[in-house]
Amino acid sequence: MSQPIIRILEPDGTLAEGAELPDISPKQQVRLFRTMLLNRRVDQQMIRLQRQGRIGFYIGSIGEEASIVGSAAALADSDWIVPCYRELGAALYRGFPLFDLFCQLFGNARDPIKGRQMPNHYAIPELRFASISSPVGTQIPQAVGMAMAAKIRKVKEVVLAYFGDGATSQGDFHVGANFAGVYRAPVVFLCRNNQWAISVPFSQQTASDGIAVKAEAYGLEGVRVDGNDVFAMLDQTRKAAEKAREGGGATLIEAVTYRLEGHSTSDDPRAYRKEKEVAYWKDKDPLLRLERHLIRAKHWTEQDRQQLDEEIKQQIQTELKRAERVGPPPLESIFEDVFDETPWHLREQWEEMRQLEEVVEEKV
Amino acid sequence: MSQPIIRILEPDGTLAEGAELPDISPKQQVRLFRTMLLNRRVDQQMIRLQRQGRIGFYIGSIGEEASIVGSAAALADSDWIVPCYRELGAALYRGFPLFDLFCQLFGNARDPIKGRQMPNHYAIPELRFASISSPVGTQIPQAVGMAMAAKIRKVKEVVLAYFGDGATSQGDFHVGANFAGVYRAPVVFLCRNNQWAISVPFSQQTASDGIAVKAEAYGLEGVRVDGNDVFAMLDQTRKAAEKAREGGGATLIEAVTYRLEGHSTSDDPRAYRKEKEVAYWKDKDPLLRLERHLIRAKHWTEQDRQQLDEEIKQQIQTELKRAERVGPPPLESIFEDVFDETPWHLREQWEEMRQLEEVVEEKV
Amino acid sequence: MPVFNIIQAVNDALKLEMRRDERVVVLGEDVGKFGGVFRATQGLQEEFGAERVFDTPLAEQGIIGAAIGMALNGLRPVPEIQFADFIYPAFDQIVNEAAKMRYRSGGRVTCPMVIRTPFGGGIRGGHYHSQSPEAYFVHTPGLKVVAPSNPYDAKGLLISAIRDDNPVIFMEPKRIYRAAKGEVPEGEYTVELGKAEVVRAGDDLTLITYGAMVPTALKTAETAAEEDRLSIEVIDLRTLMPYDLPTVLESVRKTGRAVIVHEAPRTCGFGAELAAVINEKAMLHLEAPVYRVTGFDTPFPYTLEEHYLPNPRRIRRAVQESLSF
Amino acid sequence: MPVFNIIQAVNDALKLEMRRDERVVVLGEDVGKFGGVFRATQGLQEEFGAERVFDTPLAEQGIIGAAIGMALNGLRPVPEIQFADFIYPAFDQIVNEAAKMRYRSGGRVTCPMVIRTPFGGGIRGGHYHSQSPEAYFVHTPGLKVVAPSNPYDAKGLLISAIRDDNPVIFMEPKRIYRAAKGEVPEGEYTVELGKAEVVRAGDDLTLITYGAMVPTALKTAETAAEEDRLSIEVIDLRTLMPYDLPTVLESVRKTGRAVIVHEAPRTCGFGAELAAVINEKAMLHLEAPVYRVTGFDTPFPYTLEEHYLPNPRRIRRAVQESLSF
Ligand SMILES: Cc1ncc(C[n+]2csc(CCOP(=O)(O)OP(=O)(O)O)c2C)c(N)n1
Ligand SMILES: Cc1ncc(C[n+]2csc(CCOP(=O)(O)OP(=O)(O)O)c2C)c(N)n1
Ligand SMILES: [Mg+2]
Ligand SMILES: [Mg+2]
Repeated sequence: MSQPIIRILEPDGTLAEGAELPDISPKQQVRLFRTMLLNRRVDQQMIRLQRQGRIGFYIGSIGEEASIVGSAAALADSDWIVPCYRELGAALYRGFPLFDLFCQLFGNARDPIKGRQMPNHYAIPELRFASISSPVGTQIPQAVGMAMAAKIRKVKEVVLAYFGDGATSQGDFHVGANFAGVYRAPVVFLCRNNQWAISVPFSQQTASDGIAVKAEAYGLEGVRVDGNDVFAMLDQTRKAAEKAREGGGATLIEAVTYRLEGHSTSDDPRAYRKEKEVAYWKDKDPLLRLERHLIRAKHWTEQDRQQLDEEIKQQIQTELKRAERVGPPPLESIFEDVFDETPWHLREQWEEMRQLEEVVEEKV
Repeated sequence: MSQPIIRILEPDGTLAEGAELPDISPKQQVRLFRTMLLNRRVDQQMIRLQRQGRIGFYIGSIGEEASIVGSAAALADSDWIVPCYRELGAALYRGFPLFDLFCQLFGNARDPIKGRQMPNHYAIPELRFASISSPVGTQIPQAVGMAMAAKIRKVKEVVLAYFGDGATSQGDFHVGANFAGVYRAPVVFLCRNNQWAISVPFSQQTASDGIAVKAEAYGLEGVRVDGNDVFAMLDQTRKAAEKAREGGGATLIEAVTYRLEGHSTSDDPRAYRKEKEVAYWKDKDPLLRLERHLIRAKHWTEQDRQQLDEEIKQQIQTELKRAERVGPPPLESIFEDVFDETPWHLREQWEEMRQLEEVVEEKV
Repeated sequence: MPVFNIIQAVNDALKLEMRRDERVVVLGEDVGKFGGVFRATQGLQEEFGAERVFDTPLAEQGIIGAAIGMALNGLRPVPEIQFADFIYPAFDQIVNEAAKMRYRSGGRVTCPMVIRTPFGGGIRGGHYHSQSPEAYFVHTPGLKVVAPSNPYDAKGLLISAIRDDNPVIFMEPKRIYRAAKGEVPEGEYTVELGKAEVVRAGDDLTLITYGAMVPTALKTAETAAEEDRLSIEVIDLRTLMPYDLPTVLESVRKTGRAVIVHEAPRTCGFGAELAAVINEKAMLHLEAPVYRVTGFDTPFPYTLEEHYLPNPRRIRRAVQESLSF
Repeated sequence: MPVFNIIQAVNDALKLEMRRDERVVVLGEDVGKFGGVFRATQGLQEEFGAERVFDTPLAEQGIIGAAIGMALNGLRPVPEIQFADFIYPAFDQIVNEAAKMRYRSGGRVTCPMVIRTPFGGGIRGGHYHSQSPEAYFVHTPGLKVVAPSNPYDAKGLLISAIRDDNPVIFMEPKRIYRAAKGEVPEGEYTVELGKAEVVRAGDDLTLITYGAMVPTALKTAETAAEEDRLSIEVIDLRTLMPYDLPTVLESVRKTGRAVIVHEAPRTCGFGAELAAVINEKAMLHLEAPVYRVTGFDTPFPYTLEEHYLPNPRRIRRAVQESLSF
């Protein structure tokens, strides 16, 4: 039967009864909020950009920021983040430069991944943030393997693997969780149960009573957390990460949250879900909840907020301008990085293209 | 935490305390024993044959007969059996002719599957016994699909899917069980937990406390049964099948049993497990247990047993002789059944071979 | 006659076959209430109910595994894989199970099903929304592989595929899902599997292609005719397994020159088989080597996809090479 | 020099590399205490411990998924897939993840790993213990594909593969695992990836093959020499991606005739690519079409496997056709 949902902050920002704040400084609390707001504003702005045809696609996390930023904040910098495609907040928390992000969204010459993948599929190894893939669930056994490697190499790294409720239906979730149990790998599974997999509601995704109950099938601990409560997410992820670090094995955290917008800019959720349901969750907005707490706790004021809004707006504008000016990657880049060295057949194919290049150039 | 193991007969053949026999006539009880003994004798004889080089390979079920025959006996003839590769007992219970079996083992011209697959990979659609595949676990989602089809077609068929403990690690187990939960498919999952997957012990296969506990991850019922107790297997499978038939959905039955011999004739288990462990399980031999009960209940005598041994010996000898006389399938059969009709490229390839045929023939 | 695009043609074929044969069921991610991310199954659940048209959990290996089981127990499932790029979790079920079911059972068990999946690039889909995996399936004995290039064929071929008793991979050219419009007869009709179509007659050279590259090849042939008075024959294969060798050979024997065009990477792509067979069977008619204009042997790029995909310019260059050989 | 068979050579290579580089780990079904169903990993767990040599749960997609993760976090995993026929559950992890990791990350993330797997027929393994899936991987950009035919190459190529910074599919010819014996130097040495070997020189025709078909091709060449005074050159490709085109072209330009031999089904097999490329690049040197002697386009049969597999008789016939063209 289903597990209770762990909560620290109520939607109105007051402490849940019997709950206490995790050990976190006011400064840290504000950092969480700043990251969540930045995440929200970037998402909103990029969705506009896509509508204007300035980027081809965008996938955001509006409504799920607390589950992402709160969990990422629980890690040490030496720990790994293995994202799905909706965890921009985790990257921003680690300091992912907006310029790099925007260049990736444009797929331009300054895109760190050379314009190879769709928007939102960046890779930030320098921040221990893994390469993002589209196929749902593939990162899960990979994250477990990374954790197994940490254990074999006797370094105390923890791996935090993000995925959605739909991903738990994949074979990759199953084998990943099973390997984690067998090898007691230092991994934390963070399932953002945002209730939908594009148009498929959670009730059609599985007959289990939530996600956390699936942990027992692998000899893992499972916990259910209010995913719109950044403190509860921080606290539970910390506990899971420390347990993993100390050799206690993996935990499956179910963050109960909601995807307030469409699946991506390609989606129109009105085709499959009710406004009432969306409105119900809008009231639980994780940013409102945290801000109410900060104001009540006197860590934050209306003024601070206005300042921050302005700051973020400027920052986005500036970086966007810079990024939008950059041209496309060079044609030759098509043939790089297939292997460490470019074999004869790819050199030959590049030659073929080079001969057409000048003609081609104008088409860019 | 692990579930209790359901048992009706104690190893000594007495009733387990508080337990009562399922509704089954003495005649039926004897039929179970006859099938199990036939299964045992065929296995023993075929293993000898393989050692003599008369067949290329064999995989048997010595020690697991009760889990297989008991569960198969719980079905109606209109129900489907979807085997892994170790369920000869289920086929024999349904009347699979030894001659067909032996022809399949020889892969000869009378082999119903035309010598296409390794020994033990028969298909008996006329007995609603599915085609056997080697890849572990693939039959599980297929069995669920068959059950979904029965539901869609509104026929009251139940599907019994067999697999081993190792198979539960596959993605196919996960997706099959999850689909079964979501669609309330009339399927019974029968996992023969025989403690080993070739050389890998169950403790290395998963960190869960047994197999039955995995059911909750899919919203299914899970039960743990003494797999060497044919009555407990019959009883629990009946309950699961009737529940499925009435729309109650799927059940995951864990049959706790043991593989007494090598994985197959290619395997030498002494390389990875202790004689002590094997001896411990030999004492729990499912045939001994049932026979002790039958004798105590006066349904069976020493004499009956001698007669049956003789009968089976004769039957095996006769059918084996007949089967061993049959020659190989015709060369042309290589090109049949790839599609319903043979396309140009296969007709062309057959032509190529036909021209060499006479030369080739002698090599057969 | 109504003018349909390929989505509408596919949708129409599904509707007609579901009306005609109650064994036909449709399953996949988002195919139910939502009608599919490309809307190809729109309206089906309303008409046929959630028992015959339903969403699945997010698991391709489950979709195909379950579909195989349905085929084994009296239905004719038409599972959708949302993008061909996501078919690989089901690869084992497709190549080891569906493809081999008939053979391994001595012809006693069959597996009639049609796996619909959109393939190919040109929609800014990057690595994972652009792939053309047809060669994997053509190389797998026991599968038929179909790839229409226009609404008329899409409807007729899909109806044939659903009525076919073998597992069929039905690859839909998503780049031209809506762009390719044409008159489509109302009601049932079939286009025979295994038959190519000469979509443009010519004498100087044969362009052989399929799917979304057919319009590209035709455009190339037209400009080549205008600009250089070249007479290029264009063959739309339509079915890749079994493919229509007689039509290919007849054309190549006539023109003496062939260029093969496909989006998939070159090495071991379907073009390799065509080139090998043409050389085996028509060598003495060839006045130049058979050239291939294909996607490069790299993963599918995002920003530069239009340079990755074969375009008229690249095809023209290959045509020139062939002619000036 | 010690005489090893291929199993021993593989085992020796794994031992040496594990001693030399502690990042090398071995995982797979039954590879630990048992030492692998073909004994290729025998003794490794004793020497290197269960942390570096371990059994996995029965899940190929887990084995490869986890191995990729290990490669991403500082190790050099050498996972074993017990039979190539069972690699498909891991197909998505291999083709969508391992193969694309470097490219999709702009070269910032690499995935060095070697997937060892026995392939090919001839051991009475039927459908599921006989397959030759190399073409699937050769068609997938980002993977190297290696297939040795003798103990010396097996050891040298495996050491090179383990030191290579790309994902490598290392296909071991199980039919000759024990039958192929030869002198193998003690200690480390490498055989460069991407280089073929002319294992028999000749002037009349070139036989191109790899893996377990190399001895078959050699036998054919020998009898053809004895019986018909034919001088046949035999090329062992050793690496299929990237393959050694210069060596192939040099030979074919010399002999003017080529026959390709492999066990995998013909259509879209690796032989198709070779035939296509030879025709593209050496057409004017060809005195006959490039012929292919391959497995048939059917699933792999059990009883009749010796008729399914290319044998000297079938190869001779193709040689005759080429010579009498
Ligand atoms: C293997 C695979 N199948 C299908 C898709 C198409 N697809 C992209 S996201 C998505 C839904 C994912 O839902 P969930 O796992 O709940 O994550 P969420 O998007 O809700 O965060 C689907 C079906 C895919 N990317 N990969
Ligand atoms: C996909 C796949 N991987 C590996 C194998 C090789 N193999 C055959 S049986 C087996 C062990 C199966 O163990 P289990 O599922 O417990 O069934 P049991 O044999 O014990 O009845 C393995 C690894 C296979 N047949 N298929
Ligand atoms: Mg979701
Ligand atoms: Mg077992």
